[in-house]
Amino acid sequence: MTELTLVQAVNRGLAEAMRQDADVLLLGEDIGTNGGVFRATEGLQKEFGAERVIDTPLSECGIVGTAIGMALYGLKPVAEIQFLDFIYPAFDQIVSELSKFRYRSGGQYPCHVVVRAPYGGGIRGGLYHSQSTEAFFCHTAGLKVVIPSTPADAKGLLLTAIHDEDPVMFLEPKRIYRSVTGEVPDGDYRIPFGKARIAREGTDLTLVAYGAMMVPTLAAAERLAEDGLSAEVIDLRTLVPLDEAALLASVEKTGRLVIVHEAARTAGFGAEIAALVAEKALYSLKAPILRVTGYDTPFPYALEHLYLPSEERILDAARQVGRTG
Amino acid sequence: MTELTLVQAVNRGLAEAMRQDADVLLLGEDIGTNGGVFRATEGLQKEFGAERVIDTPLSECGIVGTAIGMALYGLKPVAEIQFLDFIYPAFDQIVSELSKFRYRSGGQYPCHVVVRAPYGGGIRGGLYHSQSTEAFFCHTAGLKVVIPSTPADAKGLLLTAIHDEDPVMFLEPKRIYRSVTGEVPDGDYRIPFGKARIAREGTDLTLVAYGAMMVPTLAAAERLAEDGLSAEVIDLRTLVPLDEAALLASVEKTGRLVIVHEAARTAGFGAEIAALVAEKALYSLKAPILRVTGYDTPFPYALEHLYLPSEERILDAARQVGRTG
Amino acid sequence: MANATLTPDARVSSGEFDLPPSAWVEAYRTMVLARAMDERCLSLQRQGRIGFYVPLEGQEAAQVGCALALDPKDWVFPAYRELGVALVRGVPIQELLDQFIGNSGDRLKGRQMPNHYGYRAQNFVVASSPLGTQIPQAVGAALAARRRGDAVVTVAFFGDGSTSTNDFHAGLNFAGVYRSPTIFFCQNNQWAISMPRSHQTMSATLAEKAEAYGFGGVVVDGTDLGQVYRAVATARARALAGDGPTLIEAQVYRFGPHSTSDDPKRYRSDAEVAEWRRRDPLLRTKEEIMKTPGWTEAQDTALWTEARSRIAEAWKAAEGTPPLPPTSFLDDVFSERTPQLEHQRRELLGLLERKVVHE
Amino acid sequence: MANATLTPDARVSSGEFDLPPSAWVEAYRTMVLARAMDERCLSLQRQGRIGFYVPLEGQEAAQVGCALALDPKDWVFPAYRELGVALVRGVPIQELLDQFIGNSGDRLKGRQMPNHYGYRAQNFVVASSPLGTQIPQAVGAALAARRRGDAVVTVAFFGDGSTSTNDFHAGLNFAGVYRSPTIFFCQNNQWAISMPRSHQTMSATLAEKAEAYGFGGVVVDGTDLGQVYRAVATARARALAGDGPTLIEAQVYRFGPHSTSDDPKRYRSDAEVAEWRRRDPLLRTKEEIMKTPGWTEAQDTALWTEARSRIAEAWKAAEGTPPLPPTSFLDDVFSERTPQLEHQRRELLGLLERKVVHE
Ligand SMILES: Cc1ncc(C[n+]2csc(CCOP(=O)(O)OP(=O)(O)O)c2C)c(N)n1
Ligand SMILES: Cc1ncc(C[n+]2csc(CCOP(=O)(O)OP(=O)(O)O)c2C)c(N)n1
Ligand SMILES: [Mg+2]
Ligand SMILES: [Mg+2]
Repeated sequence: MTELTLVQAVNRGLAEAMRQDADVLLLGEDIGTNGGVFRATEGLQKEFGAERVIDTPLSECGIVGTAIGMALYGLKPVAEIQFLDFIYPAFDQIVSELSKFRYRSGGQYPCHVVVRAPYGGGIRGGLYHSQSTEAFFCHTAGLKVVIPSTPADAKGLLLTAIHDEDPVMFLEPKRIYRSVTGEVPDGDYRIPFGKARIAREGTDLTLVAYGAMMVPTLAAAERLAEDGLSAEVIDLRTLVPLDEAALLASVEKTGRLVIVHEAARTAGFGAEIAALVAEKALYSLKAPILRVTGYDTPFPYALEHLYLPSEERILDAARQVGRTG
Repeated sequence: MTELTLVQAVNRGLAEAMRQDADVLLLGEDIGTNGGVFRATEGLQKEFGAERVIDTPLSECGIVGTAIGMALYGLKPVAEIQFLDFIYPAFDQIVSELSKFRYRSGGQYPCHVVVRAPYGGGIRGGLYHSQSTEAFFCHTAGLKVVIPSTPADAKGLLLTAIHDEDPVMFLEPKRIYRSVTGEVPDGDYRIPFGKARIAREGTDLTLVAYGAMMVPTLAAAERLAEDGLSAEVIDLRTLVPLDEAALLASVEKTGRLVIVHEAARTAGFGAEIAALVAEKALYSLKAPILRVTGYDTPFPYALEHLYLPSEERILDAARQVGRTG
Repeated sequence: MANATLTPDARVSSGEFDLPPSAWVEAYRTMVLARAMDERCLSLQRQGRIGFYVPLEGQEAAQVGCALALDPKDWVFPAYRELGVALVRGVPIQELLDQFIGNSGDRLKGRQMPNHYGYRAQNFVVASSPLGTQIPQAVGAALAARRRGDAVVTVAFFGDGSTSTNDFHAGLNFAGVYRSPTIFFCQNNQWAISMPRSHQTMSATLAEKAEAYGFGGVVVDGTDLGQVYRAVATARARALAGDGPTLIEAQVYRFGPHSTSDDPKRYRSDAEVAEWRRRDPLLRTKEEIMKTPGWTEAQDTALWTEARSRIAEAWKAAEGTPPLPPTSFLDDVFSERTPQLEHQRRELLGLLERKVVHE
Repeated sequence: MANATLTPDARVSSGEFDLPPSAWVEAYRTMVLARAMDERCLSLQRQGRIGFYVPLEGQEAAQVGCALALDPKDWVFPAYRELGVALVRGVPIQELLDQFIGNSGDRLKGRQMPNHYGYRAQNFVVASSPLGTQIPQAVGAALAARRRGDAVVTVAFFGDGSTSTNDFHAGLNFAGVYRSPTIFFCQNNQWAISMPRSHQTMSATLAEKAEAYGFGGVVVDGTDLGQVYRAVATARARALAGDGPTLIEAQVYRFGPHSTSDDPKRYRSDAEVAEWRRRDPLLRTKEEIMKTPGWTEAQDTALWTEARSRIAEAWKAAEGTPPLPPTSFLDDVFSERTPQLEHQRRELLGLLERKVVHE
C-alpha cells in the first residue's frame, strides 16, 4: 500500500501493466518526453522506451486509428487523448470502428484498445477543457465506459481495462487528479467491471454519482446525516456495464433517488438511470427522481462554479426528495 | 396542396427556401448532378446552378466546416450528410464548433447551418446505413434536433429550420422517404419548433415516438383501440426543443407511458423522456414506463426485423402497461 | 482522364519484381472468376435474391496484380470493392455468397451488407462502410507487426474519393513519421459515386500526395497486371527493407455502377465508359496470355464455364443454408454478454416465445 | 531547424508588395505592445490574477507582418496565440484584459479561457481550443464573400502541429477545389507543445503540403517583418485576382512556454532557445528602424513605457469591472431561450435566492 494521488495511481497502473506484458504500449500527444500534460505518463518513456511510449503527431484520428490496427494485430494499446474535449477528431474511429469490429466481423476481430482521457470541469478550463460527455460512449454499443473516483479504483480499474478483451473508454476525473489521495495496493490487482461501490450505506435515500462528483456527493451525504437523513451513496465506477442490481436494490430500500453528474442534463447518463428505475423499481419510489447536473449549455468559464453540481446543490435536492412523498 | 412522398416534400422545401432567399445554398456529396443518393436534391442544381447546389469532395469535415464559415459570413447553408452513419468525420465541427459558436462568442457569432441527414433502419442497410443516433445531438447543448414523420411536417419543419437562427440537425427517416405520402401545402409555411403533434388522442395510455417509428406506433394504437384501450400518440417532431408540456399533460391524463425509438436503448433519447416524467409527473404514473427500442448492439443486417421496434412489439408493451397498476 | 500521363517509377520497371510468366494464367483465371461473380451477383440483386452488390468490373487487374505481390502473412485492409483481392487470398466463394445472404454459413453472422466482409484466416480484415477508416488501422497493424519482428506488410485499399477523408491524412502522416511497412493502394477508378476525380482534389495525381508525408508515390496503369504487380512487389520489398511506406495510385475505371443502388447514366457519358472499356483489364490480360504458345480460345471459354459453374454451385448451397438463429444478433457486442445484454436476450426470447416477433 | 533553408518565392521578392517604410514604426509599436502584454500577463497568471495565458513571444513579426497586409474587411480566423493580429486589427487591450478575467466587460461574457477570444467588429472570428477547426471555416467564409461579390480574403492562422489535423486536410482540399480566396498562414514555431516539428510530419517543409491540394506554398522567415508582409500581400492580391489560395509557412520560434501550464525545460534545450533568440523579431525590426534617420534609443524606451502604462491602466480598469451576472451563462445557447433553458434559469434563480449557490 502506498498513499498516492489519483493521477499517480493511473501512472502506477500503466507501469504495472507494461511490466507484466510487453504487448502493452501507450500512444498519445506529449506523453513521452513530456510525461503527459497532466504527468500521467511521467517516467514511463524512460522506463519502457520510445517504442512503447509513443509520442504522436497531432491527430486523435491517427492515434485511435493506429491503436486499432495495433490491437487487431494483437498488441494492447492504451491511447491517451489529451482532454476528452479533443476526442471528436477520433469519434469516427471510436464509434464506427473500435466499438463495432468484433460485432461486424462475427467475432473474428476482437479489438481491444483502452482509450484514456481526462474529463470534467472545475479546473477553470472553459468550454474545451471541461466537458463530460460520457453519455456519447454509453450510447454506443460495444464500448465499455469506466470512470474511477479514487486512486485505488483508478489503478485497479485501469488494470482490469488493460487486461479486458473489449474496447474501454477510461475517463479520468482530472479535477481530482491531485486533490484526492488514498492508499493504493502495490503490484497487480483488478477491480471487476460492472460492480458499483457502495461508498456509504444508508436507508433514507439513494445518491448515485461517479468520478469527480463523488466528492461533493459524499460531502452532501455527511451533511444529510447531520440532518438525520441517512443517504446511501453509490459510486457507479463503470457506466457500461452498469451495476443495475446495486442500483435497484438501493432504490428499493430507500424509495428515493438523486442522480448527480456534471454533464449537461438533457440526454445525459442520469436520464438512463432514472429511466431504468422508472421501469424496474417504479413502485418503490416515494418521491420524484431528481437529477443534479450541469445545465444545458456549453461549459462556461467564468461562472463554472454555478454550472457544476456542488455539495450545496446536491444537499438541496436530497432534502427536497427526503421531505417528499 | 399536392400529394407527395416524404422525400419529395423535403425536395420542395429546399426549392421553396432557395427561391425565397438567394442566401440559401446546399452542399454535400452527390447532391448536384446526381440529385442526391435518395434524390432529395433532384433537379435543384438545374434550377439554382452549381454555385448554390454544390457537389463536394468526399469529406464530411469539409462539408460542415465550410458550411459553418459560410454561415458566419451570413449565408444560409444546408449541408447534406449522405447517411447519418457518415456524420462522424464532421462530429468535431458539429459538437465543438457549430453548437458552440454563438455561445462562446457571447452572442457575436450566430452560426446557422442546417445539417440534413437520412437516418434509421429498415432498409437492409446493416451497421452503417441504418443508425439512429439522435441522442448524441440532443445531448449537445446548442443544437436543435428535428425529426419529421410526415411529408407535410417534413416541408414545414424544414422551412422553419432554414429560417431559424440556430444550428439545426434535420434528421430524415429514410425508411419512409417513399412509403409515406400525404397532402403537402404548396408554397411557404412553417411548422414551429417545440410543438409536438398529437397524432391521435386517447385517454388510457400515452405512446411517444418520432420519425419512422410513427408508422408502427400508430398502427399499434389502432390495434389497441380494437382491444378497447385508448392510446394517445405523440409525435415529438422536435427533440430539442422538446414539447415537455404536451408530454406531461398527456401522461398526467393517461398515467401510462410507452416510449418508442429505433436507437439503442441505453442512453437513448427515450431515457430523457422517462427521466422527465419520473421527475415531473411521477405521481400520475400508474405503471412502469416502458421503452420499446433497438437493442444495445450495433445495427445488424440479416436480422434487422428483430432489432427494430415493430407494431407487434409496441402493442405488446402497451398491453403490458395497459394491464398494470 | 483516359489520356492521363502515367509516370512509371524507375524502380518499377526493373525486372527483379516481375510477375512470373507461370502466374499469368492463374491470375487471369481469378480475374474471370471475379468478373463472373459480378455478372451473377448483379443479376441476383435484380431478382431480389441478394439485397445489394458492389461490382468491381474494370478493376480486376489492379486488385489481382496487387494481391499476387503479397505474402499470405501480409495483412489486407480492404474497402468494399476488393473481391479480386479476396479471391487471390483464397477466400472461398462459398463464404462470400453466404455473406451476401447473411445466412447461418456467414462467418460474419449476418451483421453486414453484402461486400462488407472479412476473413481472419486469410488476413483479410473486415471491411466497413465509412470511407478511409482502414487507412490508419493498416498503419497500426504494420507497426505492430514490426514490433513483433514479423516480416509482414499491411496494405490499405481505398478509392480516389477516399483520399479526401480525414483518415487518409492521419494514416499517411503517421506512416511517414514512423516509416511503417505499409502500402497504400489507391484504386483511382475516376469516380466517387458521381464525383469525378478531377473535382475531388486539385493535385495533378493522387500519388504525389505522398510527398506531403515525406515518402514516395507512384502512378501505375491499373489495367496492366504486370505493371501493378511490379509496383506492389517493389513497394513491399522496400517496406520490409525498412524504407518505409509507398502510395500507389492504380489508374483504372469503374465500368459498372457504383453499387446496385446507383445509376451512372445520371452523371457520366456512355462514350467515356466505352473509351475505357477498350482498356478492359481482362482483354489486356487475355491478349498477353494468348501470346503463350499453346493457349487457345477454347481454354478461355473453359475458364468462363468453370467460373460460372463454381458460382452456380456455391449459390445453390448458399440458398439452401438455413438462416441465422434469431438471437444471434445479440452476440459479439462484447467478449461476454453484459447483464444488460443478457437481459435483452431474455426479453427477445420471450417475444419469440409469445410470437410477438418472428424469426 | 534554426538552419532551415528558407525558400523565398520569386513573387515574394518583387517590390510591388513591400511594407511601406512609413509603416515600420507603427508595426514595431504593436510588436512592443504585444511583448509587453506577454510580460504582464505571464506575471498576472503567476500571481493568480488571471487563470491562464498563452504567450506569443517570438512570433510578433509574423503576426504583425501578416495582419498589416490585410484589409479591415478581410476575415481573420485565429487560433489562441494571435495577439499580434488582434492588436493590428484594432482590438482594444481593454477588451482583451476583460476577456482574460471574464468580467462583465468581456464581450464574450466569460465563456472562454483567456486568449480564446473574438471580436466581430474587427472581423476577428472567435477562437476555439480544438486545433485546426478554423481552417475549413475560413474557406467557407471566403466562398461566401466571393458569392456576395465582396473583395475580401480570409486568413486561417494555425501552427505547425495543426497541419496534422483532419481539418487541415479538409480545408486545404476544399480551398483547392473551389479556388477559394483564402490564405493559410501557418506559424511554424518549431513545437507543438513537446512535439518538435521534425517529428510532426516528414515533409521537408510544411509549405509544400499545399501541392497535394493543387496550389502553391511558400516558406518565409517569420522573424522578418518585411518578408512576411510581402508574402501575405502577394497571396492576398492573388486570391482577389481569382488565382486561388496560398499556404504560407512562417518559420518562427516560440521563445516561451506553450502556455502557462507548460514547462518547456522538460523537452527542449536552453541552447536551442538561445540560438533562436538571436533572431528575436523585435531586435531585428528595431535594427531596421534604427536605420531610419533621427530614430533614437530614447524613442524605443518611450515605446516600451507607453506600452506598459497603457496595459497597467487597462488592467486597473479590468480589475475594477464587476463580475458577470450569475445567470448570464445560460444565455446565447440559442437565439431565444428554449422552455428547457427558461426552466433551468428559473431553477438557478431559485438556488441563488435560497442561497444554495452564490454568485
Ligand atoms: C465517410 C463516408 N462518407 C460517405 C460515404 C458514402 N459513399 C460510399 S462510397 C462513396 C464514394 C467512394 O468513392 P471512392 O473512394 O473513389 O471509392 P470507389 O467507390 O470509387 O471504389 C461514398 C461517397 C461513406 N461510405 N463514408
Ligand atoms: C484537437 C486537439 N488536440 C489536442 C489539443 C491540445 N493542444 C493544445 S495546443 C497543442 C499544440 C499545438 O501546436 P501547434 O499547432 O504547432 O500550435 P502552437 O501552440 O505551437 O502555436 C495541443 C496538442 C487541442 N487543443 N486540440
Ligand atoms: Mg473511386
Ligand atoms: Mg507550433
